[in-house]
Amino acid sequence: MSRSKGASLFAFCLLLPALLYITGIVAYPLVETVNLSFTDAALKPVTKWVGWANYEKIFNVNFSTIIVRTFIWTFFSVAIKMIIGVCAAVLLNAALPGRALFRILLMPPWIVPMAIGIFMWGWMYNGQFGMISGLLQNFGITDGPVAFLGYGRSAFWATIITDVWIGVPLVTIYMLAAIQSIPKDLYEAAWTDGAGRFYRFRRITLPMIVPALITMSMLSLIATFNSFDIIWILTRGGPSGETTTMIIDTYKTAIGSYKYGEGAARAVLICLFLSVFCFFYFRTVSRISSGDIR
Amino acid sequence: MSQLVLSDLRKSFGDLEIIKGVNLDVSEGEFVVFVGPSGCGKSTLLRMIAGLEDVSGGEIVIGGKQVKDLPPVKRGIAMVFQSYALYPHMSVFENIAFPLRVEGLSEDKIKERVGAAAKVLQLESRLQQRPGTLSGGQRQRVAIGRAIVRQPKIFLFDEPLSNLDAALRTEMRVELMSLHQKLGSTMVYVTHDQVEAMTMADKIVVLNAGTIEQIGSPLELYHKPDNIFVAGFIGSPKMNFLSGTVTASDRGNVVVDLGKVGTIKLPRGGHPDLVGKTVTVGMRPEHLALGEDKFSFEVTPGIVERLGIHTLAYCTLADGKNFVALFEGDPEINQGVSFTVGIDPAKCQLFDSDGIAVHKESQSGMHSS
Amino acid sequence: MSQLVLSDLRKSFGDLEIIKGVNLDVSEGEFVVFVGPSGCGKSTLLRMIAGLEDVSGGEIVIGGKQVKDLPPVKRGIAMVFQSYALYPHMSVFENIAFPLRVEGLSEDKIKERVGAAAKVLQLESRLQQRPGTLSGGQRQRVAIGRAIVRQPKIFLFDEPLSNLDAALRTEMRVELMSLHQKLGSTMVYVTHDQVEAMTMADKIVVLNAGTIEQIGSPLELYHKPDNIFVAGFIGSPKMNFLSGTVTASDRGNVVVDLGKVGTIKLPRGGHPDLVGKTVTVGMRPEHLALGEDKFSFEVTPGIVERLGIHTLAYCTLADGKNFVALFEGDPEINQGVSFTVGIDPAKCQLFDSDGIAVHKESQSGMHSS
Amino acid sequence: QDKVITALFCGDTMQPAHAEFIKTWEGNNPGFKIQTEVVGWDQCQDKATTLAAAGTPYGIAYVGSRTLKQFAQNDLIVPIPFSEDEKKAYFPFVVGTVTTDGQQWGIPVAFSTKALYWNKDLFAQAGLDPEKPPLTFAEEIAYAKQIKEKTGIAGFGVVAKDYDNTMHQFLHWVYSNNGTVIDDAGNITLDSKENLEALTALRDITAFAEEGPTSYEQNEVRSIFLDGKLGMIQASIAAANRLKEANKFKWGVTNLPLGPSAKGPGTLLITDSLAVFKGSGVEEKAIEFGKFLTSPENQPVYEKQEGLTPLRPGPAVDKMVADDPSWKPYIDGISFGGPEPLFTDYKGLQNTMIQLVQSVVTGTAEPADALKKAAADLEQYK
Amino acid sequence: MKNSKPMIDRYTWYETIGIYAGIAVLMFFVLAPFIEGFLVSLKPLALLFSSPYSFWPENGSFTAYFTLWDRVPMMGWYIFNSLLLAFVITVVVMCLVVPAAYAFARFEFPGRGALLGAFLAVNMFSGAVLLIPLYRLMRSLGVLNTYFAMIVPGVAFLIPTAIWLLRAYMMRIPRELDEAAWVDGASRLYTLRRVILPIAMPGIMVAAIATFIGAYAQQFIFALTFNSKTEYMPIGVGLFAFFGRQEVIWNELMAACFIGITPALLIIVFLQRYLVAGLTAGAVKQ
Ligand SMILES: Nc1ncnc2c1ncn2[C@@H]1O[C@H](COP(=O)(O)OP(=O)(O)OP(=O)(O)O)[C@@H](O)[C@H]1O
Ligand SMILES: Nc1ncnc2c1ncn2[C@@H]1O[C@H](COP(=O)(O)OP(=O)(O)OP(=O)(O)O)[C@@H](O)[C@H]1O
Ligand SMILES: [Mg+2]
Ligand SMILES: [Mg+2]
Repeated sequence: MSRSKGASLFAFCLLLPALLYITGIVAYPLVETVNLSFTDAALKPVTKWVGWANYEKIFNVNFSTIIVRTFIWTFFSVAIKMIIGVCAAVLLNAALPGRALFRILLMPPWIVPMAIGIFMWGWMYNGQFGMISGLLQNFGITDGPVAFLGYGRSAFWATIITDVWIGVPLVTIYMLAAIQSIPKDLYEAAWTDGAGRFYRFRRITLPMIVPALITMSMLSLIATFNSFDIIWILTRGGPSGETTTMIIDTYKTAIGSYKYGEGAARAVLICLFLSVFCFFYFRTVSRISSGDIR
Repeated sequence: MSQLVLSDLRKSFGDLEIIKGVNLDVSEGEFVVFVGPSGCGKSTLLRMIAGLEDVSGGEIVIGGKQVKDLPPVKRGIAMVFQSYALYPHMSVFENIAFPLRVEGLSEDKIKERVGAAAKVLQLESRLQQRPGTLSGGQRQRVAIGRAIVRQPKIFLFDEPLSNLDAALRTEMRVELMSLHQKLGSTMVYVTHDQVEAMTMADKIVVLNAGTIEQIGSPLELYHKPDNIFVAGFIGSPKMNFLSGTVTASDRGNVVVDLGKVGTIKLPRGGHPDLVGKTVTVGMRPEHLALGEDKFSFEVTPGIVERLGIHTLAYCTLADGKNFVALFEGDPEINQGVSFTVGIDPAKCQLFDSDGIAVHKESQSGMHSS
Repeated sequence: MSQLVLSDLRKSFGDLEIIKGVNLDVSEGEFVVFVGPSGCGKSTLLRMIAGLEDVSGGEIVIGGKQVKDLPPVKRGIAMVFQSYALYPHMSVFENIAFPLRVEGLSEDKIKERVGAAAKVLQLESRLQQRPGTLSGGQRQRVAIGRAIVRQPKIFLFDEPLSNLDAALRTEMRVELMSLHQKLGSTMVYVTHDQVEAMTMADKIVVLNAGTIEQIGSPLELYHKPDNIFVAGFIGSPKMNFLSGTVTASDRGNVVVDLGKVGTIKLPRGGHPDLVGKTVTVGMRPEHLALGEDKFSFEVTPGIVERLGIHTLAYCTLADGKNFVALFEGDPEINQGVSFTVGIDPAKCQLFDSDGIAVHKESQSGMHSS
Repeated sequence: QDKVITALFCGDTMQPAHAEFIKTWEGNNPGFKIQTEVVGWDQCQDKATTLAAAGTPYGIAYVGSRTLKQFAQNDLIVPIPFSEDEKKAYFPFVVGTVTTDGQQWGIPVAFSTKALYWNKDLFAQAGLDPEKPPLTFAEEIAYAKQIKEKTGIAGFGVVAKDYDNTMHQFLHWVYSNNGTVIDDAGNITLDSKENLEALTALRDITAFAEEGPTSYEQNEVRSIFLDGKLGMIQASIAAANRLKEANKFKWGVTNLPLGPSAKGPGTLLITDSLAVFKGSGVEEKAIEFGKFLTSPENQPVYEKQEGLTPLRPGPAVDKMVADDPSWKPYIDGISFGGPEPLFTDYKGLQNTMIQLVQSVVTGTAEPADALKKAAADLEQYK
Repeated sequence: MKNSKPMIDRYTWYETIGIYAGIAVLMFFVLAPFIEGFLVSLKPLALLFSSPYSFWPENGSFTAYFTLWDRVPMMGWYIFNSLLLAFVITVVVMCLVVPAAYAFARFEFPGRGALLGAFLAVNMFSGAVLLIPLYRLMRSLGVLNTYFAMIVPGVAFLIPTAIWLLRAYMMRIPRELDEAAWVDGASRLYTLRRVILPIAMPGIMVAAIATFIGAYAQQFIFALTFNSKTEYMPIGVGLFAFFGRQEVIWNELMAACFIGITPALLIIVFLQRYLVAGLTAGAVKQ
């Protein structure tokens, strides 16, 4: 379609409602937050401009550990979500009886109020009564209870798994929709050429859903980076801070200790990190053309 | 040896029967062309042979083996899709290389084979483009490329040259034929191009509404069509059909009264039963010549199309019916000015009231379906 | 009056210039056919006229109005896409009715118009199906239907009949021509079918690699091609080209030494400058006849294709070059058995070393691009 | 037009007792209306704070007393004047939980104390006298050890998750060894001999505690106990109710065992209060209303409904203990209890204390070093 | 009985087993916590947890499913409110998002990338941090303690995800379809409505479901802070009523939770059939 002015104008008109809405509702709080990050805002009614002090303070503490931990946590969570999501989409796309039912059964983790789902995982991880520890003992894999949330390493992975659990349904149904829009004759052509199911998946399905995968992984990345409830409810960032991510740290500062200024500074930092990261991610990933996937 | 045998093959979509019992026997190395009106089931039949469409009834035997439940690759076939089915995310190179990669050939081998195919298909300068940026003809060539890099036992082509220009088309035709000779592979080819059908086929299969009307060599179909449908379908421009009544049948001749056009004596022996029946006489436009012949009649040209190589005259007969005549070169005929044309009755076709051909040696029962 | 004027139209995709300055003048009611090799830019040009592709340079004027920045509907055009572009979620009926619904016609009107189109296109029994369940030819017909229910000033057709069988194709051709006459609308038509181009066009535009090689009536292009490209492109089978050297030019004749094939005297006056130059002599396969003529030479047939209506012989010349000859009917020639063919030198074409035609009345500078 | 006092309560629904008192109060004070809002326990505190920070505070809100100092320092709440008589009517230290800088900042409304539960069946199984609970840290550790070794079941429930009650449970040890965290003058007294003894004892008993104590908070530990998989726990009165309900094994409840430096039974005193926010325009009346709700006549009704430790002594309390001896250690402990320390940044305090406990429990730090470090860290949160 | 599936869709026995095994593992992963939760809902409070681990509780009963209505009598209302809020939010979001996603997917205009990024940036700030300024905004809009207090911010924070999801989907629709409609004189809006919308339906459904669930299950903080009226509370907040002073009424909470997700699940069952395949079949030659 020609790139005329009319088209641009029309596009703007289409965008306008959403844009106005977002600006109307979110812009002010965003600006306010950035503003706050330069003040010593806390519970007290009067606030004072403190310049970069809040930011300097952040870097005084062991912030770099937290950043690195956050990125590792996010990376694994998103990666696992994507892998499981794509696999699940493929499984649930198979023309076998019962798939409609399974598609429905996939949804509950997503529908259940997040906090409740996390509590249920908390019980699962419970060393004394939890299903995991219980089954491990029943099958004789461990000879005593294992408290998964009691040790830094296992708590780290336990929180990731719970995050994956909550995120998988969305990824799956989105990938399912993407897979379903691939023209059937491509598979037929590949099949006639002798490509097996897995080869077809690798050379057709996967590259064809790459755009959807990029979008989903980025949305997921942002959500995961800011994933708060899971860690908060399961471990509160513990034990010994081993699951404290940036958002947990921010929450502890802003809401927990009512240091709104410092909290806002952390929030702004998160946004900055994410923006830069997403920018480069999108750039590099989109540049890897999907046809190169073998 | 029979390479491909279809027996009583049937296919329904829901309640709709699309393929209604097809029997066909293709020998090894044969070049078989399917022709038939749009929507008659050519692609469906091809897809059934390929294994892309499940079979509602009947058998498919390839190389002596029942293949109804085998996947395409086990049937040893390669296919060019009517819809091309190119992989939009892969370059032209990768599209063509796809079957080779499936086979697991080495990178060098792949480069070589794809390069060779691209050269034949004149796609060398396009190898790095994506299908989305190709012209219609280029896409079609990529689809052909993908089929020919593999060297299977049976090729299935679904209108592979329909988007190419005449020159390239001729070239590709020759290429495919030489490929056919070189590989000795069996080819099943769908086309609606008369020239392709006539020049390439060892055997033409004329399909109509899901059934086979006739199977035969090109010239057999041209000269001895089994029925009106085949007669009308093979040959372009289409055969003229004039209906008349048989007035006599003697001495190896059938006399047909064509009304105002005249009375023609066709060399057909032993058909006393036809006397009094309504029949149809077929005359190919290209069999007419200007001036008198054994049978002559007057026509009035309407539109005259001059194609250089020959001239088409869309005429009306004395009884007002339409009639098409084709003359060599660029003769002096003008719209509205009647003239006489002649034809050798030996070249005319005769069909009985059911549309079945009445052949010279009384082979009227020979049609196959 | 000029209905559509393209001046110096250009289009680039990235760095690649695809349309390299096209000038064209189409009168109202004219039937213009674009031909050219696959990938030469026909579809792109059509899409530019339609307003689907933005213009990199030059002008498009429709009905005296600069339309470069107008949307398609304001240009008064309808288009059939090479790729069909059917709406997959709508029935055939709704697909065809779409432009009418856009216009806001009444339900009755729509039913009537769609019904009429469906009848012409033989789609009546398919109206409730979705495009996904149609055959290739049926899809193409739906696409045509969508264009013809609207009655715009300009029709743009991109290879609209390429997936149809010969019979239906002829029928549709006639339909489109009568539509053309009835509506008096201008039609721009892309095809690679020689017959379509020759029979339908008032004016053929030969494109090659983004430039116009020649514009002219069908017979003009056939008889007086401006250059080797056009000569080779128009006409099927392709013209034979024999290269030789001019040895003399006198008394209205040019004498060309064709090496082992012989020496031919072509009626071309006043070209003393050609003497000593390398030239190409073109002979159309259909202009050859068995036996002696003013210029005769020996050929050895390789493959002989018998199409019924005529016979093609793929031969080799005395110097080993390939040569194609076409003969009426079914003559007695056999692979490997040499025979003599003759041609009237007046029917031969002559091209100078740049491939530009040397015409009889020395119009060698007449080509248009 | 009536003047409206907005009041935030925590829980699922309005307590019937409170609802009734409100009606009475509104009857007594024409022209004023109490507009109540009930928010679930988990979110109650945050909501009160958010609204105060956003500039539309509640008139009066139910908060944990530990937050009072922070609210006060940020000038969000008004001091509550208490007469000497009023103060005296409470159990000792109760008023202390709402006092900073010599002023009271909240009206105590709920009170809880802690005691030691032991599983008599397990004691018997381990060869201990089921009727003889441990009285000292040393006994507590020894019993735990014996239970663990004889039965394979953990002897004591250690709470060490990243939850506020990890600090509380540590404070049990501190207060039952006469320790303090901060003195009246505002000096950090964490790094003391008493506290070192308490922390060391906690470290020692961890060896016989359930697996992975850093993954359990107080209620989860209680669940293990209820399941019969722990010898002893330190818990609130609610555990007694649960034990009666479950009725799985024989159990007892007693005072928290004492440390070597203890002067008498000690426990942690936690109170919740009604805080009156500044800027609502009806502060006076709100104070009045708060005092009415918690008056010596009304409060016991509420406490009874909720099963809370009484705020004030009296004949009713004596009767309660007589009826249900489980109450005894809870009332006894009050006299030697200590409050949650009041800090400007109580979350900072909490985090430091959790860090302290976790580092010792997981064995990553020696008690003495950990205490030193924590004491230093605490300075910034005073 | 003949297998009428096209052969490409047929599976060998080991593929079938493999797929079902994969699905079984997946389903176990997805549903295991619910088993745990369901067990809790059956147990009396004092015996919530017991070891050794067993799938079926010793003295389970469904009493919690009845008693919860006494403890939280408004439960039905909460569910209704949740559905209402989620529905309204979804409708508003889709109205705003569909045109915007179309614009992003199809048109080149200055600042497109930046705008797209800006939408994303909204999601980069966590809601908790924005809470206080948002509260002030809601107050000045005068919508505190109404349904709008939950709808207005809910919509804003669900827009970005929906736009991105839908944009990626719409980019896959062949451009020729727009072009054909455009040539036929359809206005861009008409094209959007008659051509793009129906074809993008699976994508729209995904976006709508995502929005619906986001509003139904995950947006809890706005409802908590911006609304104080019990009669407007959604289920997410309502469930917190089971969190007592020292005790959480786990069995009733879980029971309430299972009751609460049922309506949303039913709605998804209904919407799920719009996620069907093959909508672009036969549209264009490849
Ligand atoms: N988006 C694009 N980017 C780059 N090259 C393109 C793009 N679109 C078309 N081309 C190239 O432009 C040339 C002209 O394409 P066009 O479709 O106009 O050819 P055509 O004459 O219609 O050919 P055909 O007869 O095969 O349909 C082709 O070589 C094609 O590869
Ligand atoms: N899935 C389907 N459901 C219903 N009818 C179908 C389906 N697929 C094909 N058909 C119908 O079957 C008939 C045969 O289709 P097929 O594609 O084989 O025709 P064709 O001979 O290849 O025609 P063309 O020359 O136009 O490509 C057509 O009339 C078509 O409408
Ligand atoms: Mg077909
Ligand atoms: Mg084209």
